[in-house]
Amino acid sequence: MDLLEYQGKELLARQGVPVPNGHAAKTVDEAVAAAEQIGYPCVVKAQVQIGGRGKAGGIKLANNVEEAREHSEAILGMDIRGLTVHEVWVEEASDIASEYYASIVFDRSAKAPLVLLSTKGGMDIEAVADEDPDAIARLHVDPLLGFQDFHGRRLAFDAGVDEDVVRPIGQMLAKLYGAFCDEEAMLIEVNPLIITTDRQVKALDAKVTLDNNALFRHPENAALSDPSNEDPQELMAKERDLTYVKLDGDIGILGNGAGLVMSTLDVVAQAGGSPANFLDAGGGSKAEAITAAVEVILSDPKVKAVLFNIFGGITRCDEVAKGLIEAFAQIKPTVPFVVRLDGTNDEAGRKLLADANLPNVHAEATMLAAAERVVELAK
Amino acid sequence: MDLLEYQGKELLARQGVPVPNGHAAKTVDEAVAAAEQIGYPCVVKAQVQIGGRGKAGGIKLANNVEEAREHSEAILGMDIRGLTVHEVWVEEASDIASEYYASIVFDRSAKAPLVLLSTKGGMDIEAVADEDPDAIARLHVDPLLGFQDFHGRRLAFDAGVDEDVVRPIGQMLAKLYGAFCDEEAMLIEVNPLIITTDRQVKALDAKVTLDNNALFRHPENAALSDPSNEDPQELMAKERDLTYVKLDGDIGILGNGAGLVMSTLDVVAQAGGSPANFLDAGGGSKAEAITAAVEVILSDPKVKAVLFNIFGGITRCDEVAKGLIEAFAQIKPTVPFVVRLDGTNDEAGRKLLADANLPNVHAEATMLAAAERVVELAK
Amino acid sequence: MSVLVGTDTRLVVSGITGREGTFHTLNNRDYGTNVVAGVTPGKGGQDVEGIPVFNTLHESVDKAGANTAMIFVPPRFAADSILEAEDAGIELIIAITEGIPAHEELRLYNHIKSRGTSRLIGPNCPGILSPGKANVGIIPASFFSEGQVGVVSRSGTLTYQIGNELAQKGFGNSSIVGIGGDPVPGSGFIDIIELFEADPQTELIVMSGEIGGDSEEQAAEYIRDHVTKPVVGYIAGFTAPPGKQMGHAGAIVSGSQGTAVAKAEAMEACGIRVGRTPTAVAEIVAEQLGA
Amino acid sequence: MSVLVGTDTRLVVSGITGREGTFHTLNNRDYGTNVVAGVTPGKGGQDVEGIPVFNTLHESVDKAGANTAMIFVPPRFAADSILEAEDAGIELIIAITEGIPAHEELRLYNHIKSRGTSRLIGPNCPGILSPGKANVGIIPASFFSEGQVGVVSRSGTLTYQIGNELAQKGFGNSSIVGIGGDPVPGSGFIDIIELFEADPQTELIVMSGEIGGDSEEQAAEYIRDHVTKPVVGYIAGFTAPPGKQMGHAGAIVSGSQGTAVAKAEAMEACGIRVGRTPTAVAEIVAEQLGA
Repeated sequence: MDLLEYQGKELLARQGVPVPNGHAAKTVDEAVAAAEQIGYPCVVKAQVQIGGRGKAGGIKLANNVEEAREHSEAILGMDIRGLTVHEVWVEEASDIASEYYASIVFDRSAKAPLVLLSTKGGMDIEAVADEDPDAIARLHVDPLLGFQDFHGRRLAFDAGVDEDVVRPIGQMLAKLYGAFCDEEAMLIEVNPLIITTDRQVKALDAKVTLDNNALFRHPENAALSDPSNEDPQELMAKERDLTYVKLDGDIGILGNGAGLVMSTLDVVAQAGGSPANFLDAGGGSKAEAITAAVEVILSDPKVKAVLFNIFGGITRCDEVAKGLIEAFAQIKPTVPFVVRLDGTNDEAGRKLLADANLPNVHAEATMLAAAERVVELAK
Repeated sequence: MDLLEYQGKELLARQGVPVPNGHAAKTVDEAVAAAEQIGYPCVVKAQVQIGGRGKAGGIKLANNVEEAREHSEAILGMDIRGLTVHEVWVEEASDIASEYYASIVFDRSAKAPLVLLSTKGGMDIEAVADEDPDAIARLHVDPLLGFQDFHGRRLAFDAGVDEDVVRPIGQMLAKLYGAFCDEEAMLIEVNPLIITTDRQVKALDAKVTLDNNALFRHPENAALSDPSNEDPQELMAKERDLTYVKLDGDIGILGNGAGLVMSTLDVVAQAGGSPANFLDAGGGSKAEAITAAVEVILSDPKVKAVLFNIFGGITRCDEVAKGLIEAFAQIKPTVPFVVRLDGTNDEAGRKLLADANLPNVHAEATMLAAAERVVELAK
Repeated sequence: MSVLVGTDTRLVVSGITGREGTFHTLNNRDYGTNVVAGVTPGKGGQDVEGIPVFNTLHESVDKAGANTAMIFVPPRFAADSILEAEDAGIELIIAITEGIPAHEELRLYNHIKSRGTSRLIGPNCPGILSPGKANVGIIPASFFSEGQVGVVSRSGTLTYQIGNELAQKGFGNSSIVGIGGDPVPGSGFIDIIELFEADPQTELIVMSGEIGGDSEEQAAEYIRDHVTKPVVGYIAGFTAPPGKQMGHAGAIVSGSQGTAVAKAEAMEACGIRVGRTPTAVAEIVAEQLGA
Repeated sequence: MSVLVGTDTRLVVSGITGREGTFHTLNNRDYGTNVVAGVTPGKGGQDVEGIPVFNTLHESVDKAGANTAMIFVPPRFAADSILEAEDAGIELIIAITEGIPAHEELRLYNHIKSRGTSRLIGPNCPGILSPGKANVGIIPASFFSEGQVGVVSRSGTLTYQIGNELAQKGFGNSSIVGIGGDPVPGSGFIDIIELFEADPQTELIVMSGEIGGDSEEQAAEYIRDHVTKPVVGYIAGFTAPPGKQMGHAGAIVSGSQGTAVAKAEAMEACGIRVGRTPTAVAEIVAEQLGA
């Protein structure tokens, strides 16, 4: 789960990371009230989960109440690279002496958190990595040992931070690491990490990605979703506990298991078709989940045909068949379905489908044949 | 550092361990006020760092204000195995269904915390260990991994606790382990750990030993000393940052390094003498520390002669000589001193002493000769 | 021969009394797996259709001689159960549970590795099937027969698909190992390929990967340098758009690295033939084994 | 030959710019120890009488080739410095610092052991002297000469006393190793005795223990089973009253175990002769070596 900037900052502040004071606002009046409370100059920042907000005009400095209102009116509701701004974050302006970069990444390859620090902050870090890789200090932390003072010193000296902030930067990194572990994040990125003119170290931005599997332990984080920016189909799928990703094509796809669904997408694409979605009904799906999945797939008006590709293990094919029959009873789809059932209880499932004699449902014996058939039907 | 029962309970309570409500009191009036606030029945418990308080009459149940006053009067000021009771702890009486035993020990041999659990609580655990060793479940915890739920389950099942408290006992052990680590304890012992008639798990007693080396990180614990129960010489040494242990003999001993001092005690004893104390002036002692050490040693009126046994490494013999000369100037001792100086700057030290020509100070070249000489002089 | 599970397997199932735990335990036993114990705290002394239930995994080792554990408990208890199995000295731990938090997996991986006494497969994996010998997990065994192809895969159902395509060409399997698609699997491709290389029954290895991470690229280099047996690859996710999460937490495409195209190219650069569909994989296997 | 420190030693001193750090570093260098670097964060680029100072231990390895670290920083920073040395790949870490909290020592010991790449001596130890070759620590080297007796001891000054008694009988030392008297020393008697057993220069081993713990008893059994060279023992603390702490946190007598009498008897039961005074130790050594 990706957090908005202000949600990330609030999470970091809870962990003792210094951040500028600020308030979130959903309306112009709220934003102006926030600015009045914070004082001037203050900054009005669009809250959307995408980079390049500054260039798009989504971050503005307000020197008085008129400017606060003007900027809030301009930013709230604006479109930034396809996303509508529904919230702004109004924060005190900072006197910046230096802009650094710091992040902690869950490094799957090394099986350890990776801490990055650079004095080239405030810009695109991927560009820095390309042009001047030595400008980024990197260190893996043994997850059983945790972040030690020497990690902080080593990163600070390697990155070449100003001598007077070696220790404060180390303490900042220790707190970011603490937040990374305590909040079970997959990524914490602070760009820029600023040194103020009075030599304070603060997080001026925050990009935080949390582990969805750990949200049950963090109810305050679980409550932070940002439904306004999600696709309506994806939102509908999430409410039904389905793993659904919307794509651009016209063939709806349902399978069980992420690998098989990805493979199905590939085979459909190779057969000349264009998948409308990725939908993993998951392990051990019951009939109700299948019915809900059909509902989500068909809510996309572009879908011209649907492919069911099931290889049952923990999933039982008879449950899949029951779910499909129920979906037909409830939704009465008008597009053709191609169904391939193999694995646990496959014969029972096939018999249920055959007996139900659903309109415009075509059984196929193999994945390849099913993919070719659905591409044919979607034309 | 050993804590009194109530100090231990307050420490455990801070870590989330359930303990009965109570108040500490230093006077009868305070104790009665505490009892009135807690209600009846309540228990008045002598606070001394020694076992066998119950048998000695140091723990009494009070059913009303008269009994509270009577018991407080009896217990405050009483002598329990040589220690005077200066404080009582008044706590609510508990309805006890079962008495268990739990402890966490810093196991130097295994280099890991050792957790013990037994259903035979409320009695001398060493007797249980002798008579029925299987009645005590034992488990080492990997200090890098920490206490896991499975440790708690395994101890609870192995010890054979009542089935309905397997989970609460596991949670209690997890909290005791947390306290052990967070407070940097060397020992936490809860005997008895009680199950109340309404099936709550509580610590009815607490024996806590803290690591002196870690007290700098725990100012609230460092403030918990119990000077009333300490020997006046030991207190004086502590104020001067010296490691001093009072013994029963008449030969004062000062050395540098615990091992050498212990060895000196042994050699003096083998020569027929009886050491009055152990005093380790420590590594790198300066003259002032030596002067203070002489002061502490001579404050014990039993001392008839003093042995200085110094083998300088980090300690410099000239500093030791200077300290001794200064001590003679300040204190003008009347007992004989035997001085053996070897190691770093020994020649300079010996020369300083020779030049000072202190009265009744005898130089010896070896540890053995010095020991024999001091025994001779103390006769 | 086979790898990891076989006739020597003495299985204990953690979470045996749960609905899914019981169903798959009995499935595994019906297949011939030697299921010696189950564990559910508080249900010690009961049995599940004759399989004794203990309170702790340590008891299952002491009293029933378990040497392999299958973890079938809900995600918030699974890490503890895996640590318990490791502490009890169980050599092979197969964690089926899906949804264990990534930071717990990190701790599990590093702890088990630093101790060096147990091997963890999964979590979030379908288990291991050695056809004709033992099945530990949820792989539908009836689709597979004994044979010379070893399969290692990050995905569960995709493995069945590939196995099924191989079966249609007449090939059976030495073992089928699902390593799971989570961010930090207990064992990776290389760990399993090393076992297949040493296994006399295995003549060819099929390795099925997917987008995300770089374990396929690392395995490709390992194969080039250390494996003498033919290896055939498969990668799922050519159609996945960058940056979209496709169900497996591991399957996040980050920048240029980790795409299906990059992985397939890396494998081919190391001399591994990569089939673009499960059907194509089976065809390459048939070619290689000259069937 | 000698053990642990010698002519191959390339020493870095953590805390070189402190008063004691500078004093003993220069003492060690004067003795002939190859001191290649010092570390004090924030003083990188300076030097101490020609010894270059770096900001991190990693730099001292990369730029000066340090292979041995002496830790001379105050107790609240020492554990971090030891971990840094371990992380930097330094093989031998000698921690002089006294007063490190016991729980930190527990973590240090277990972390270093689980990684298996470094050896820690101390904390709270006088260091290691290999007469004629190198001195790392605070042992007053002028009292010792090269010879055939290896000494391992929990106590600092007591070690000098024993070495001095040996010198008076005409014996020199291969190496003198102070393992320190703290609750959790990084290396124990057994670790060092194993090295002396393998060291050709060492003909006899003197092991000096004290009350508390059971490391002398464990070492005695190890010696009985694995050591061919003669070993002479010493135990300090016969006069210590039970339950009193005698300066070393480790020297707490707990119950019947850990007393000087029990230790001496355990050693004698394993065939080790125990001297009751440092002088007696030297006499037994003279007897054993037939001098």
